[in-house]
Amino acid sequence: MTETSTEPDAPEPDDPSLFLAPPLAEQERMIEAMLFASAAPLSTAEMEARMPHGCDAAEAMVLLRKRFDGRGVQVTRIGNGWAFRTAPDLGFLMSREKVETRKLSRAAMETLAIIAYHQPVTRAEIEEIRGVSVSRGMIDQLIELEWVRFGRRKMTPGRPVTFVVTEGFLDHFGLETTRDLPGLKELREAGLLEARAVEGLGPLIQGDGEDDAPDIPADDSNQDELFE
Amino acid sequence: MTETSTEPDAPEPDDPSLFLAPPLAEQERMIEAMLFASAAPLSTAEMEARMPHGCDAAEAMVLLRKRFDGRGVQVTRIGNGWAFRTAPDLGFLMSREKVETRKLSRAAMETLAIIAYHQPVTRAEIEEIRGVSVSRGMIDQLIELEWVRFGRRKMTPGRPVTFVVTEGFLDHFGLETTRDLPGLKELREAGLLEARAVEGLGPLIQGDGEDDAPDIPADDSNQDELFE
Amino acid sequence: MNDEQPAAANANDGDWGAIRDRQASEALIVDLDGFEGPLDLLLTLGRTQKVDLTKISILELAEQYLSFIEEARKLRIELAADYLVMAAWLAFLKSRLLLPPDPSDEGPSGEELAAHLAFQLERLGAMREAAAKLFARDRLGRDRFVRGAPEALTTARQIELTGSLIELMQAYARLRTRDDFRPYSLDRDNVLTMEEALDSMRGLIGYAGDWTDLTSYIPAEWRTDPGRRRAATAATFAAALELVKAGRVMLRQDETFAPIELRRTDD
Repeated sequence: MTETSTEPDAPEPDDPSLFLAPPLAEQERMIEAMLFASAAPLSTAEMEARMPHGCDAAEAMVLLRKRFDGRGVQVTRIGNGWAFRTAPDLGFLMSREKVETRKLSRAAMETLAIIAYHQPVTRAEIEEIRGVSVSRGMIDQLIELEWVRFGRRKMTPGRPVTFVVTEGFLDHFGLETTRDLPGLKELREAGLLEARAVEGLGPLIQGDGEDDAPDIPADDSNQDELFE
Repeated sequence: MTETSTEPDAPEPDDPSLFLAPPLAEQERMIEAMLFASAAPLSTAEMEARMPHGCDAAEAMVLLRKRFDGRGVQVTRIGNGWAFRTAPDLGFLMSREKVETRKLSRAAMETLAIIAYHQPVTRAEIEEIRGVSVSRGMIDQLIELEWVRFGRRKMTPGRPVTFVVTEGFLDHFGLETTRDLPGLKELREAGLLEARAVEGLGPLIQGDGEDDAPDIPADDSNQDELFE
Repeated sequence: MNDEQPAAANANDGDWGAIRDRQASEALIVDLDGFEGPLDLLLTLGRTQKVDLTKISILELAEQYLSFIEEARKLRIELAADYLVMAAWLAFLKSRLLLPPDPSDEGPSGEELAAHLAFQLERLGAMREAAAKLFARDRLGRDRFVRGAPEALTTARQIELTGSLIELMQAYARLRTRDDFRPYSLDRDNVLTMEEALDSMRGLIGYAGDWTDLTSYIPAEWRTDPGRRRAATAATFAAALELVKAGRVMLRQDETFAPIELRRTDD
């Protein structure tokens, strides 16, 4: 903590800003260290909470991103957070670190895409789009992968639960936000993301009558973080 | 992997060095990514084995170390290998402090009260008043809280140490001096003595026998004793 | 809609193309289990029209679907109910599209129904494509990697103890008033146990042919001190009851508070 005594407006002795924040270059080192140490993304607020008083993590982040531009590891934005991830072109070096994941079925991949592009989406809506009933197990699988979670209940009769994608989903697929989903703009312009389920326009898809988790924990207050 | 075709000495077609190694800057990116993603430190030989033919990990390491010199993370030699580690001066960012407040346990409060009312007082005297043995650990904790300190030794056989309360104690409890502590009569007038019966302890049954267990080990450093 | 038929699609394929189409449809039938429901089947059939999904002929598609179902029936392939529901609906749609609209008929027109089905197919196709694009991205753990040795964030828990003056005074008050009701504690030295009393009595009862005062069985060293005497009396009485229970002695008492007398049983 460096105290700059040449500050034009000398603060009151008991003013906390008397202890000026460290120089920006130092703040950049700090966020660099924190992001390197963490496997999970950190938000600027989380970083600031650990930094000395008066730091501006977002400003330091601008410097850090520039510094790692084109490097072997990159500063990646993931939803509200930031994380270092290796550059995608160097994946071939990391054969030993490769995570062997069970291959998702085509149906599960499709369901995931529907949730990502239509979120928040109810199970009935997923079934409407896919034209078949969606097994509870498939959504469970996506939840287990931490790519999907419960969103807010819909304010429609029966107050059905909805599904949304998670920060882990963005991280896995290398997306900054859900706005960066491939082809999102085109799909929207083509009207393909509008809910257009009109009664009587098609054969009804019968759900299997299973109830989707009737009790969601009440605190989904921060679910908006991923979507604006 | 860029092939430099302007190499002056064109090698023989079957020469393995025909496939020239990537530029050093690229090799530096590679070792940066590998060190980042690896769970354990990597030796230059291990890295070279993963890199395209002709790479020189040791040489790239010189560049990488220079690049991270003074940064928030550093390339550190660990045994035979190399790994990224947080710069030592930023270790404070890797720990979070959580302050919890807990109430002093009844036993500790009683001991403290005896010291306050009877100081300077020996441990034997405290035990006599409390009617149970007082663990050394409990007094140590009160000393650590800086509410109690050693007083003068008593001029009695064995010259036992005494305990007295500190300025910090007076501060915490909002007292000018220990003489401000109310006497027994005033306590009764303040209704503090009747409060016991209301608490349901009953006038005749003493305590709940829990924290007044007759044999507390003499050197009980278990600090749980201090709070409830 | 029929005018958007890709008439030229198979033009230069000739017979060969026809054979290939037939093979394709046979393959579809065999692979029925691979379909994710009727919409998926429709989408696959629609692709054989070799046009953009936005230009698909729903009428032709309905016919394709219905003939597919027909073939499947011929091959005695069991079809799930939703495939049959779709078939019935498409047959209805087909009639709506072919017959002149009935002015008295309520509800959506054939064209509206067809447009919605086309929309559903396009949307499903788009989602399928989106899924493929998504999974083709640089994925974590395959192309991009996290820090292999993350450094744990340590949490230093600092416990701050507090107490108020009232609590301090209450604690002291509690202590200073404790003496009045110090808990009763057993004083082992001054207690004669029942076992001890029993032992000493067993040796004596052989001589108790006549009624004797129970107190005479109290050991001499327990008689002088009132406290000790009280304890020994109780123990001796309890021991006597044990002997009665065992059938060794009899007890009697003439009146309340009168001396208790003991006598050996005659066997």
